[in-house]
Amino acid sequence: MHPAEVRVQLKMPSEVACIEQTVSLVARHCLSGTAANESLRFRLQVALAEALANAVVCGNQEDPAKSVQVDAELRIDRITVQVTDEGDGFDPEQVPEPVLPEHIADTCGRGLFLIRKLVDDVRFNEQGNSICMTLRRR
Amino acid sequence: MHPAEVRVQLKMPSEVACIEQTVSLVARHCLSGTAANESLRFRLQVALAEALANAVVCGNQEDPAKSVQVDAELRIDRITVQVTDEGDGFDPEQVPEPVLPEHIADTCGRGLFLIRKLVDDVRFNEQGNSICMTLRRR
Amino acid sequence: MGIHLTKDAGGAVVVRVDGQLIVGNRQELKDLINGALDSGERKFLIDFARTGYIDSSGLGALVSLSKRVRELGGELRLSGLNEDLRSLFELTKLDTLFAIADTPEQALANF
Amino acid sequence: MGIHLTKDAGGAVVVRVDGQLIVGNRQELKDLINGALDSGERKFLIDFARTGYIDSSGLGALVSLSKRVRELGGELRLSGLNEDLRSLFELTKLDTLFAIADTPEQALANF
Ligand SMILES: Nc1ncnc2c1ncn2[C@@H]1O[C@H](COP(=O)(O)OP(=O)(O)O)[C@@H](O)[C@H]1O
Ligand SMILES: Nc1ncnc2c1ncn2[C@@H]1O[C@H](COP(=O)(O)OP(=O)(O)O)[C@@H](O)[C@H]1O
Repeated sequence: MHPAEVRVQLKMPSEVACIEQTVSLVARHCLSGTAANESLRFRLQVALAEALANAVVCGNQEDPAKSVQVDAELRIDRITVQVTDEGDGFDPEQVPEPVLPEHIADTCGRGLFLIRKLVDDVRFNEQGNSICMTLRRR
Repeated sequence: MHPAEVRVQLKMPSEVACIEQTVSLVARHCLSGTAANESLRFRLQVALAEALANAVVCGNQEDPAKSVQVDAELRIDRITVQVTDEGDGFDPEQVPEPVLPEHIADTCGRGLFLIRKLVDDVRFNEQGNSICMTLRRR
Repeated sequence: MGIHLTKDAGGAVVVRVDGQLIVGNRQELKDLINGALDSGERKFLIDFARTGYIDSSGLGALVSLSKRVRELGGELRLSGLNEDLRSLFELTKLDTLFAIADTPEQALANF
Repeated sequence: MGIHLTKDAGGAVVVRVDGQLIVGNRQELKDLINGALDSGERKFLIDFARTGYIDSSGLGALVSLSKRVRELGGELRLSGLNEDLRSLFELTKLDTLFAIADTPEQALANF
Protein backbone atom coordinates (compact mmCIF):
# COMPACT_ATOMS: atom_id res chain seq x y z
CA MET A 1 0.00 0.00 0.00
CA HIS A 2 1.18 3.46 -0.88
CA PRO A 3 0.46 4.74 2.64
CA ALA A 4 -2.35 7.22 2.76
CA GLU A 5 -1.92 10.72 3.98
CA VAL A 6 -3.41 10.93 7.44
CA ARG A 7 -4.89 14.14 8.81
CA VAL A 8 -5.13 14.74 12.54
CA GLN A 9 -7.08 17.68 13.90
CA LEU A 10 -7.88 19.02 17.33
CA LYS A 11 -8.94 22.17 19.12
CA MET A 12 -7.18 23.32 22.24
CA PRO A 13 -8.41 25.83 24.85
CA SER A 14 -6.41 29.05 25.22
CA GLU A 15 -4.64 27.96 28.39
CA VAL A 16 -0.90 27.69 28.81
CA ALA A 17 -1.52 24.76 31.15
CA CYS A 18 -2.86 22.77 28.17
CA ILE A 19 0.20 23.21 25.97
CA GLU A 20 2.30 20.34 27.29
CA GLN A 21 -0.49 17.79 26.97
CA THR A 22 -1.37 18.98 23.47
CA VAL A 23 2.26 18.78 22.40
CA SER A 24 2.52 15.21 23.60
CA LEU A 25 -0.84 14.22 22.06
CA VAL A 26 -0.01 15.70 18.66
CA ALA A 27 3.55 14.36 18.69
CA ARG A 28 2.22 10.89 19.52
CA HIS A 29 -0.09 10.92 16.52
CA CYS A 30 2.58 12.39 14.25
CA LEU A 31 5.17 9.78 15.19
CA SER A 32 2.76 6.87 15.63
CA GLY A 33 3.87 3.76 13.78
CA THR A 34 7.22 5.13 12.71
CA ALA A 35 10.63 4.05 13.92
CA ALA A 36 11.72 6.10 16.91
CA ASN A 37 13.56 9.21 15.77
CA GLU A 38 14.41 11.11 18.92
CA SER A 39 15.76 14.16 17.17
CA LEU A 40 12.60 14.50 15.07
CA ARG A 41 10.46 14.04 18.18
CA PHE A 42 12.44 16.71 20.03
CA ARG A 43 12.29 19.24 17.18
CA LEU A 44 8.57 18.60 16.71
CA GLN A 45 7.86 18.99 20.44
CA VAL A 46 9.77 22.26 20.81
CA ALA A 47 8.38 23.77 17.58
CA LEU A 48 4.84 22.80 18.58
CA ALA A 49 5.28 24.13 22.11
CA GLU A 50 6.48 27.45 20.67
CA ALA A 51 3.69 27.74 18.13
CA LEU A 52 1.02 26.81 20.70
CA ALA A 53 2.44 29.26 23.26
CA ASN A 54 2.37 32.06 20.68
CA ALA A 55 -1.17 31.15 19.64
CA VAL A 56 -2.44 30.98 23.23
CA VAL A 57 -0.58 34.00 24.62
CA CYS A 58 0.08 36.43 21.74
CA GLY A 59 -2.77 35.41 19.45
CA ASN A 60 -5.71 34.53 21.68
CA GLN A 61 -4.34 36.43 24.68
CA GLU A 62 -5.58 33.58 26.87
CA ASP A 63 -9.18 34.54 26.12
CA PRO A 64 -11.25 31.53 27.27
CA ALA A 65 -13.77 32.25 24.51
CA LYS A 66 -11.11 31.57 21.87
CA SER A 67 -9.43 28.33 20.98
CA VAL A 68 -6.41 27.13 19.06
CA GLN A 69 -6.82 24.80 16.10
CA VAL A 70 -4.14 22.21 15.32
CA ASP A 71 -4.14 20.48 11.91
CA ALA A 72 -1.48 17.91 11.16
CA GLU A 73 -0.88 16.19 7.84
CA LEU A 74 1.14 13.01 8.19
CA ARG A 75 2.88 11.77 5.10
CA ILE A 76 5.46 9.09 4.64
CA ASP A 77 8.27 11.59 4.11
CA ARG A 78 7.12 14.55 6.20
CA ILE A 79 4.90 15.96 8.91
CA THR A 80 3.10 19.27 8.44
CA VAL A 81 1.51 20.92 11.46
CA GLN A 82 -0.57 24.06 11.22
CA VAL A 83 -1.45 26.04 14.37
CA THR A 84 -4.17 28.65 14.00
CA ASP A 85 -5.41 31.11 16.61
CA GLU A 86 -8.33 33.53 16.66
CA GLY A 87 -6.18 36.62 17.16
CA ASP A 88 -5.38 39.54 14.87
CA GLY A 89 -2.17 38.02 13.59
CA PHE A 90 1.16 39.80 13.20
CA ASP A 91 3.89 40.45 10.69
CA PRO A 92 6.66 37.87 11.20
CA GLU A 93 9.03 40.06 9.15
CA GLN A 94 9.01 42.61 11.97
CA VAL A 95 10.32 40.22 14.61
CA PRO A 96 14.01 41.03 15.38
CA GLU A 97 16.75 38.38 15.33
CA PRO A 98 17.29 37.26 18.93
CA VAL A 99 20.93 36.31 18.31
CA LEU A 100 22.02 39.86 17.46
CA PRO A 101 24.42 41.07 20.18
CA GLU A 102 21.91 43.63 21.47
CA HIS A 103 19.23 40.92 21.93
CA ILE A 104 21.26 37.96 23.05
CA ALA A 105 20.49 38.53 26.74
CA ASP A 106 16.80 39.35 26.19
CA THR A 107 14.34 37.36 28.25
CA CYS A 108 11.98 36.75 25.35
CA GLY A 109 11.76 36.78 21.56
CA ARG A 110 13.39 33.43 20.72
CA GLY A 111 10.26 31.46 19.79
CA LEU A 112 9.96 32.04 16.06
CA PHE A 113 13.73 31.95 15.71
CA LEU A 114 13.84 28.48 17.29
CA ILE A 115 10.94 27.26 15.18
CA ARG A 116 12.76 28.37 12.02
CA LYS A 117 15.93 26.61 13.15
CA LEU A 118 14.21 23.37 14.21
CA VAL A 119 11.81 22.67 11.34
CA ASP A 120 12.41 22.38 7.61
CA ASP A 121 9.84 24.88 6.42
CA VAL A 122 7.74 27.60 8.07
CA ARG A 123 4.90 29.50 6.45
CA PHE A 124 2.38 31.98 7.80
CA ASN A 125 -0.97 32.88 6.38
CA GLU A 126 -1.39 36.47 5.23
CA GLN A 127 -3.10 37.58 8.45
CA GLY A 128 -0.37 36.03 10.56
CA ASN A 129 -2.70 34.08 12.87
CA SER A 130 -1.75 30.72 11.38
CA ILE A 131 1.68 29.11 11.23
CA CYS A 132 2.41 26.03 9.14
CA MET A 133 5.51 24.01 9.99
CA THR A 134 6.93 21.13 7.98
CA LEU A 135 9.40 18.57 9.32
CA ARG A 136 10.94 16.00 7.02
CA ARG A 137 11.14 12.45 8.33
CA ARG A 138 14.80 11.87 7.53
CA MET B 1 -7.00 19.94 30.47
CA HIS B 2 -10.33 18.58 29.45
CA PRO B 3 -8.80 16.55 26.62
CA ALA B 4 -9.74 17.80 23.22
CA GLU B 5 -11.60 15.71 20.73
CA VAL B 6 -9.15 14.54 18.11
CA ARG B 7 -10.19 13.86 14.52
CA VAL B 8 -8.19 11.50 12.33
CA GLN B 9 -8.90 11.24 8.63
CA LEU B 10 -7.45 9.30 5.75
CA LYS B 11 -8.30 8.07 2.26
CA MET B 12 -7.61 4.50 1.27
CA PRO B 13 -7.39 3.07 -2.27
CA SER B 14 -10.02 0.48 -3.23
CA GLU B 15 -7.69 -2.49 -2.83
CA VAL B 16 -8.27 -5.40 -0.47
CA ALA B 17 -4.51 -5.60 -0.04
CA CYS B 18 -4.61 -2.21 1.71
CA ILE B 19 -7.17 -3.16 4.34
CA GLU B 20 -4.86 -4.72 6.91
CA GLN B 21 -2.46 -1.77 6.92
CA THR B 22 -5.30 0.72 7.15
CA VAL B 23 -6.85 -1.18 10.05
CA SER B 24 -3.60 -1.13 11.95
CA LEU B 25 -2.94 2.54 11.15
CA VAL B 26 -6.39 3.68 12.23
CA ALA B 27 -6.40 1.45 15.32
CA ARG B 28 -3.02 2.82 16.31
CA HIS B 29 -4.31 6.40 16.18
CA CYS B 30 -7.54 5.50 17.93
CA LEU B 31 -5.78 3.77 20.81
CA SER B 32 -2.74 6.05 20.95
CA GLY B 33 -1.98 7.27 24.44
CA THR B 34 -4.58 5.14 26.17
CA ALA B 35 -3.96 2.21 28.46
CA ALA B 36 -3.88 -1.06 26.51
CA ASN B 37 -7.35 -2.53 26.22
CA GLU B 38 -6.93 -5.64 24.12
CA SER B 39 -10.62 -6.38 23.80
CA LEU B 40 -11.33 -2.85 22.54
CA ARG B 41 -8.42 -3.15 20.09
CA PHE B 42 -9.71 -6.49 18.83
CA ARG B 43 -13.29 -5.29 18.37
CA LEU B 44 -12.10 -2.12 16.64
CA GLN B 45 -9.81 -4.06 14.31
CA VAL B 46 -12.45 -6.58 13.26
CA ALA B 47 -15.20 -3.98 12.84
CA LEU B 48 -12.89 -1.76 10.80
CA ALA B 49 -11.72 -4.67 8.66
CA GLU B 50 -15.35 -5.57 7.93
CA ALA B 51 -16.39 -2.02 7.12
CA LEU B 52 -13.36 -1.44 4.90
CA ALA B 53 -13.88 -4.76 3.07
CA ASN B 54 -17.50 -3.87 2.39
CA ALA B 55 -16.53 -0.39 1.20
CA VAL B 56 -13.76 -1.68 -1.08
CA VAL B 57 -15.55 -4.76 -2.45
CA CYS B 58 -19.32 -4.10 -2.29
CA GLY B 59 -19.25 -0.31 -2.43
CA ASN B 60 -16.39 0.68 -4.72
CA GLN B 61 -16.22 -2.74 -6.39
CA GLU B 62 -12.43 -2.43 -6.32
CA ASP B 63 -12.60 0.40 -8.87
CA PRO B 64 -9.13 2.01 -8.77
CA ALA B 65 -10.71 5.37 -9.59
CA LYS B 66 -12.66 5.28 -6.32
CA SER B 67 -11.37 5.53 -2.80
CA VAL B 68 -12.58 4.90 0.73
CA GLN B 69 -12.67 7.70 3.28
CA VAL B 70 -12.07 6.98 6.97
CA ASP B 71 -13.00 9.60 9.58
CA ALA B 72 -12.35 8.86 13.22
CA GLU B 73 -13.38 10.99 16.18
CA LEU B 74 -11.44 10.21 19.32
CA ARG B 75 -13.01 11.24 22.60
CA ILE B 76 -12.09 10.40 26.14
CA ASP B 77 -15.01 7.99 26.54
CA ARG B 78 -15.48 6.70 23.00
CA ILE B 79 -14.15 6.19 19.50
CA THR B 80 -16.33 6.88 16.46
CA VAL B 81 -15.16 5.66 13.07
CA GLN B 82 -16.98 6.46 9.85
CA VAL B 83 -16.15 4.55 6.65
CA THR B 84 -17.50 6.03 3.40
CA ASP B 85 -17.25 4.60 -0.09
CA GLU B 86 -18.16 6.01 -3.50
CA GLY B 87 -20.65 3.27 -4.35
CA ASP B 88 -24.42 3.31 -4.70
CA GLY B 89 -25.03 2.20 -1.14
CA PHE B 90 -27.49 -0.46 0.00
CA ASP B 91 -30.32 -1.06 2.41
CA PRO B 92 -28.91 -2.66 5.58
CA GLU B 93 -32.46 -3.70 6.57
CA GLN B 94 -32.47 -6.18 3.69
CA VAL B 95 -29.43 -8.13 4.87
CA PRO B 96 -30.52 -11.50 6.32
CA GLU B 97 -29.44 -12.74 9.77
CA PRO B 98 -26.48 -15.08 9.22
CA VAL B 99 -27.20 -17.07 12.39
CA LEU B 100 -30.57 -18.32 11.17
CA PRO B 101 -30.37 -22.11 10.69
CA GLU B 102 -30.67 -21.80 6.90
CA HIS B 103 -27.70 -19.38 6.76
CA ILE B 104 -25.43 -20.73 9.43
CA ALA B 105 -23.27 -22.66 6.95
CA ASP B 106 -23.18 -19.88 4.36
CA THR B 107 -19.76 -18.83 3.16
CA CYS B 108 -20.53 -15.12 3.38
CA GLY B 109 -22.92 -12.59 4.89
CA ARG B 110 -21.49 -12.30 8.42
CA GLY B 111 -19.82 -8.89 8.10
CA LEU B 112 -22.53 -6.47 9.23
CA PHE B 113 -23.73 -8.97 11.81
CA LEU B 114 -20.27 -9.08 13.39
CA ILE B 115 -19.94 -5.30 13.28
CA ARG B 116 -23.26 -4.95 15.13
CA LYS B 117 -22.14 -7.46 17.74
CA LEU B 118 -18.68 -5.98 18.25
CA VAL B 119 -19.34 -2.25 18.47
CA ASP B 120 -21.68 -0.25 20.70
CA ASP B 121 -23.52 1.68 18.02
CA VAL B 122 -23.85 1.40 14.22
CA ARG B 123 -25.46 3.96 11.92
CA PHE B 124 -25.67 4.25 8.16
CA ASN B 125 -26.30 7.32 6.08
CA GLU B 126 -29.49 7.34 4.05
CA GLN B 127 -27.78 6.25 0.84
CA GLY B 128 -26.05 3.37 2.60
CA ASN B 129 -22.55 4.15 1.38
CA SER B 130 -21.35 5.35 4.78
CA ILE B 131 -21.23 3.40 8.04
CA CYS B 132 -20.56 5.05 11.39
CA MET B 133 -19.43 2.83 14.26
CA THR B 134 -19.03 3.86 17.89
CA LEU B 135 -17.03 1.94 20.48
CA ARG B 136 -17.08 2.98 24.10
CA ARG B 137 -13.74 3.00 25.91
CA ARG B 138 -14.86 1.04 28.92
CA MET C 1 3.02 -12.88 8.85
CA GLY C 2 1.85 -15.62 6.60
CA ILE C 3 0.23 -19.02 6.46
CA HIS C 4 2.51 -21.96 7.18
CA LEU C 5 1.84 -25.61 6.50
CA THR C 6 3.61 -28.51 8.21
CA LYS C 7 2.97 -32.25 8.41
CA ASP C 8 2.34 -33.80 11.81
CA ALA C 9 3.93 -37.16 12.73
CA GLY C 10 0.40 -38.62 12.96
CA GLY C 11 -0.31 -37.68 9.35
CA ALA C 12 -2.33 -34.51 9.85
CA VAL C 13 -1.58 -31.30 7.99
CA VAL C 14 -1.04 -28.48 10.48
CA VAL C 15 -1.68 -24.98 9.16
CA ARG C 16 -0.49 -22.02 11.23
CA VAL C 17 -2.01 -18.61 10.54
CA ASP C 18 0.46 -15.88 11.56
CA GLY C 19 -1.14 -12.42 11.57
CA GLN C 20 -4.65 -11.95 10.25
CA LEU C 21 -7.04 -14.18 8.30
CA ILE C 22 -8.98 -11.67 6.26
CA VAL C 23 -10.28 -10.84 2.80
CA GLY C 24 -6.74 -10.03 1.64
CA ASN C 25 -5.20 -13.46 2.36
CA ARG C 26 -8.00 -16.01 2.81
CA GLN C 27 -7.41 -17.23 -0.79
CA GLU C 28 -3.89 -18.18 0.22
CA LEU C 29 -5.31 -20.43 2.94
CA LYS C 30 -7.83 -21.94 0.52
CA ASP C 31 -5.14 -22.60 -2.10
CA LEU C 32 -2.84 -24.27 0.45
CA ILE C 33 -5.51 -26.58 1.83
CA ASN C 34 -7.06 -27.34 -1.56
CA GLY C 35 -3.58 -28.20 -2.85
CA ALA C 36 -3.06 -30.58 0.08
CA LEU C 37 -6.50 -32.13 -0.55
CA ASP C 38 -5.50 -32.69 -4.18
CA SER C 39 -2.36 -34.51 -3.04
CA GLY C 40 -4.48 -36.81 -0.91
CA GLU C 41 -4.31 -35.22 2.53
CA ARG C 42 -7.50 -35.62 4.57
CA LYS C 43 -6.72 -34.52 8.15
CA PHE C 44 -6.29 -30.79 8.73
CA LEU C 45 -5.66 -28.72 11.81
CA ILE C 46 -5.66 -24.94 11.56
CA ASP C 47 -3.91 -23.35 14.53
CA PHE C 48 -4.70 -19.74 15.42
CA ALA C 49 -2.31 -19.33 18.34
CA ARG C 50 -0.44 -16.62 16.42
CA THR C 51 -3.45 -15.01 14.78
CA GLY C 52 -4.39 -11.40 15.49
CA TYR C 53 -7.89 -11.22 14.10
CA ILE C 54 -10.18 -12.93 11.60
CA ASP C 55 -12.80 -11.15 9.51
CA SER C 56 -16.07 -12.54 8.19
CA SER C 57 -14.53 -13.52 4.88
CA GLY C 58 -11.88 -15.47 6.80
CA LEU C 59 -14.69 -17.22 8.69
CA GLY C 60 -16.42 -17.85 5.34
CA ALA C 61 -13.24 -19.40 3.94
CA LEU C 62 -13.09 -21.75 6.93
CA VAL C 63 -16.71 -22.76 6.34
CA SER C 64 -16.13 -23.54 2.67
CA LEU C 65 -12.88 -25.42 3.38
CA SER C 66 -14.53 -27.45 6.10
CA LYS C 67 -17.33 -28.39 3.67
CA ARG C 68 -14.92 -29.49 0.97
CA VAL C 69 -12.77 -31.47 3.41
CA ARG C 70 -15.86 -33.24 4.76
CA GLU C 71 -17.17 -34.00 1.25
CA LEU C 72 -13.88 -35.72 0.53
CA GLY C 73 -14.19 -37.78 3.71
CA GLY C 74 -11.67 -35.77 5.68
CA GLU C 75 -11.79 -33.63 8.82
CA LEU C 76 -10.84 -30.05 9.62
CA ARG C 77 -10.16 -29.02 13.20
CA LEU C 78 -9.27 -25.70 14.78
CA SER C 79 -7.06 -24.82 17.75
CA GLY C 80 -5.38 -21.97 19.55
CA LEU C 81 -8.30 -19.52 19.56
CA ASN C 82 -7.89 -16.94 22.29
CA GLU C 83 -10.95 -15.50 24.01
CA ASP C 84 -11.48 -12.74 21.42
CA LEU C 85 -11.10 -15.06 18.42
CA ARG C 86 -13.34 -17.67 19.99
CA SER C 87 -16.02 -15.00 20.49
CA LEU C 88 -16.19 -14.53 16.70
CA PHE C 89 -17.11 -18.23 16.32
CA GLU C 90 -19.59 -18.03 19.18
CA LEU C 91 -21.30 -14.86 17.94
CA THR C 92 -21.77 -16.35 14.48
CA LYS C 93 -22.65 -19.79 15.93
CA LEU C 94 -19.81 -21.27 13.92
CA ASP C 95 -18.59 -22.92 17.12
CA THR C 96 -21.36 -25.46 16.44
CA LEU C 97 -19.90 -26.25 13.01
CA PHE C 98 -16.25 -26.76 13.93
CA ALA C 99 -14.29 -29.09 16.19
CA ILE C 100 -12.38 -26.57 18.29
CA ALA C 101 -9.55 -27.67 20.61
CA ASP C 102 -7.58 -25.50 22.98
CA THR C 103 -4.14 -26.56 21.78
CA PRO C 104 -2.81 -28.25 18.63
CA GLU C 105 -1.65 -31.14 20.86
CA GLN C 106 -5.21 -31.73 22.07
CA ALA C 107 -6.57 -31.48 18.53
CA LEU C 108 -3.98 -33.93 17.19
CA ALA C 109 -4.16 -36.41 20.06
CA ASN C 110 -7.15 -38.35 18.76
CA PHE C 111 -6.97 -37.41 15.08
CA MET D 1 7.23 15.73 36.55
CA GLY D 2 8.14 18.75 38.54
CA ILE D 3 10.98 20.94 39.70
CA HIS D 4 12.95 19.68 42.67
CA LEU D 5 15.34 21.63 44.85
CA THR D 6 18.06 20.08 47.03
CA LYS D 7 21.05 21.47 48.87
CA ASP D 8 24.50 20.18 47.95
CA ALA D 9 27.10 19.41 50.68
CA GLY D 10 29.27 22.20 49.24
CA GLY D 11 26.51 24.74 49.78
CA ALA D 12 25.08 24.97 46.27
CA VAL D 13 21.37 24.72 45.56
CA VAL D 14 20.73 21.94 43.04
CA VAL D 15 17.54 22.26 41.02
CA ARG D 16 16.36 19.27 39.00
CA VAL D 17 13.87 19.83 36.20
CA ASP D 18 11.85 16.66 35.60
CA GLY D 19 9.78 16.84 32.42
CA GLN D 20 9.60 20.07 30.47
CA LEU D 21 10.66 23.64 31.21
CA ILE D 22 8.08 25.65 29.30
CA VAL D 23 5.68 28.55 29.47
CA GLY D 24 3.39 26.52 31.72
CA ASN D 25 5.90 25.91 34.54
CA ARG D 26 8.80 28.35 34.15
CA GLN D 27 7.25 30.55 36.87
CA GLU D 28 7.60 27.65 39.28
CA LEU D 29 11.34 27.56 38.59
CA LYS D 30 11.61 31.34 38.98
CA ASP D 31 9.70 31.26 42.27
CA LEU D 32 11.86 28.47 43.67
CA ILE D 33 15.15 30.14 42.80
CA ASN D 34 14.00 33.63 43.79
CA GLY D 35 12.86 32.20 47.11
CA ALA D 36 16.29 30.62 47.65
CA LEU D 37 17.98 33.92 46.71
CA ASP D 38 15.83 35.68 49.27
CA SER D 39 16.98 33.21 51.93
CA GLY D 40 20.58 34.05 51.08
CA GLU D 41 21.56 31.25 48.67
CA ARG D 42 24.01 32.37 45.97
CA LYS D 43 25.23 29.20 44.22
CA PHE D 44 22.77 27.47 41.90
CA LEU D 45 23.02 24.47 39.65
CA ILE D 46 20.12 23.57 37.40
CA ASP D 47 20.36 19.98 36.20
CA PHE D 48 18.51 18.97 33.03
CA ALA D 49 19.38 15.28 33.00
CA ARG D 50 15.68 14.41 33.34
CA THR D 51 14.33 17.16 31.14
CA GLY D 52 12.42 16.39 27.94
CA TYR D 53 12.40 19.73 26.21
CA ILE D 54 12.70 23.46 26.96
CA ASP D 55 10.84 26.16 25.08
CA SER D 56 11.92 29.74 24.44
CA SER D 57 10.10 31.02 27.51
CA GLY D 58 11.99 28.44 29.58
CA LEU D 59 15.23 29.73 28.05
CA GLY D 60 14.05 33.28 28.82
CA ALA D 61 13.42 32.32 32.44
CA LEU D 62 16.98 30.96 32.69
CA VAL D 63 18.35 34.23 31.26
CA SER D 64 16.42 36.36 33.75
CA LEU D 65 17.34 34.11 36.68
CA SER D 66 21.00 34.12 35.72
CA LYS D 67 20.94 37.95 35.57
CA ARG D 68 19.37 38.25 38.99
CA VAL D 69 21.74 35.69 40.53
CA ARG D 70 24.74 37.55 39.07
CA GLU D 71 23.45 40.92 40.25
CA LEU D 72 23.34 39.53 43.77
CA GLY D 73 26.93 38.30 43.44
CA GLY D 74 25.99 34.66 42.94
CA GLU D 75 26.43 32.16 40.13
CA LEU D 76 24.06 29.96 38.14
CA ARG D 77 25.39 26.89 36.35
CA LEU D 78 23.71 24.32 34.13
CA SER D 79 24.34 20.60 33.69
CA GLY D 80 22.92 17.45 32.17
CA LEU D 81 21.97 18.86 28.77
CA ASN D 82 21.72 16.12 26.19
CA GLU D 83 22.60 16.80 22.57
CA ASP D 84 19.11 18.06 21.66
CA LEU D 85 18.79 20.35 24.68
CA ARG D 86 22.31 21.69 24.20
CA SER D 87 21.43 22.53 20.59
CA LEU D 88 18.76 24.97 21.85
CA PHE D 89 21.45 26.89 23.76
CA GLU D 90 23.80 26.79 20.78
CA LEU D 91 21.18 27.91 18.24
CA THR D 92 20.22 30.88 20.42
CA LYS D 93 23.88 31.55 21.37
CA LEU D 94 22.89 31.21 25.01
CA ASP D 95 25.77 28.74 25.40
CA THR D 96 27.97 31.87 25.53
CA LEU D 97 25.97 33.23 28.49
CA PHE D 98 25.89 30.17 30.73
CA ALA D 99 28.46 27.98 32.44
CA ILE D 100 27.42 24.55 31.14
CA ALA D 101 28.89 21.34 32.61
CA ASP D 102 28.25 17.80 31.44
CA THR D 103 27.31 16.41 34.85
CA PRO D 104 26.19 17.93 38.15
CA GLU D 105 29.38 16.51 39.72
CA GLN D 106 31.56 18.44 37.29
CA ALA D 107 29.53 21.60 37.84
CA LEU D 108 29.71 21.30 41.61
CA ALA D 109 33.39 20.29 41.79
CA ASN D 110 34.81 23.81 41.68
CA PHE D 111 31.75 25.77 42.82
N1 LIG E 1 0.17 33.82 16.89
C1 LIG E 1 0.60 35.10 17.08
N2 LIG E 1 -0.28 36.12 17.12
C2 LIG E 1 0.14 37.39 17.31
N3 LIG E 1 1.42 37.73 17.47
C3 LIG E 1 2.35 36.77 17.44
C4 LIG E 1 2.00 35.41 17.24
N4 LIG E 1 3.14 34.68 17.25
C5 LIG E 1 4.14 35.55 17.44
N5 LIG E 1 3.69 36.82 17.56
C6 LIG E 1 4.48 38.06 17.74
O1 LIG E 1 5.83 37.80 17.42
C7 LIG E 1 6.67 38.12 18.54
C8 LIG E 1 7.84 37.18 18.60
O2 LIG E 1 7.42 35.89 18.93
P1 LIG E 1 8.48 34.84 19.44
O3 LIG E 1 9.67 34.84 18.55
O4 LIG E 1 7.78 33.55 19.58
O5 LIG E 1 8.98 35.36 20.84
P2 LIG E 1 8.12 35.71 22.16
O6 LIG E 1 6.82 34.96 22.03
O7 LIG E 1 8.98 35.25 23.24
O8 LIG E 1 7.96 37.20 22.13
C9 LIG E 1 5.76 38.04 19.74
O9 LIG E 1 6.21 38.84 20.80
C10 LIG E 1 4.44 38.54 19.19
O10 LIG E 1 4.42 39.96 19.14
N1 LIG F 1 -20.61 -0.42 1.56
C1 LIG F 1 -21.51 -1.20 0.94
N2 LIG F 1 -21.97 -0.87 -0.28
C2 LIG F 1 -22.88 -1.66 -0.91
N3 LIG F 1 -23.38 -2.79 -0.39
C3 LIG F 1 -22.96 -3.18 0.81
C4 LIG F 1 -22.02 -2.42 1.55
N4 LIG F 1 -21.81 -3.04 2.72
C5 LIG F 1 -22.56 -4.13 2.72
N5 LIG F 1 -23.28 -4.23 1.57
C6 LIG F 1 -24.26 -5.27 1.20
O1 LIG F 1 -24.63 -5.97 2.35
C7 LIG F 1 -24.40 -7.36 2.18
C8 LIG F 1 -24.03 -8.00 3.48
O2 LIG F 1 -22.78 -7.54 3.90
P1 LIG F 1 -21.99 -8.33 5.00
O3 LIG F 1 -22.89 -8.62 6.12
O4 LIG F 1 -20.77 -7.53 5.32
O5 LIG F 1 -21.59 -9.70 4.35
P2 LIG F 1 -20.76 -10.00 3.01
O6 LIG F 1 -19.95 -8.77 2.73
O7 LIG F 1 -19.98 -11.19 3.37
O8 LIG F 1 -21.81 -10.27 1.97
C9 LIG F 1 -23.32 -7.43 1.12
O9 LIG F 1 -23.35 -8.65 0.44
C10 LIG F 1 -23.68 -6.27 0.23
O10 LIG F 1 -24.71 -6.63 -0.65
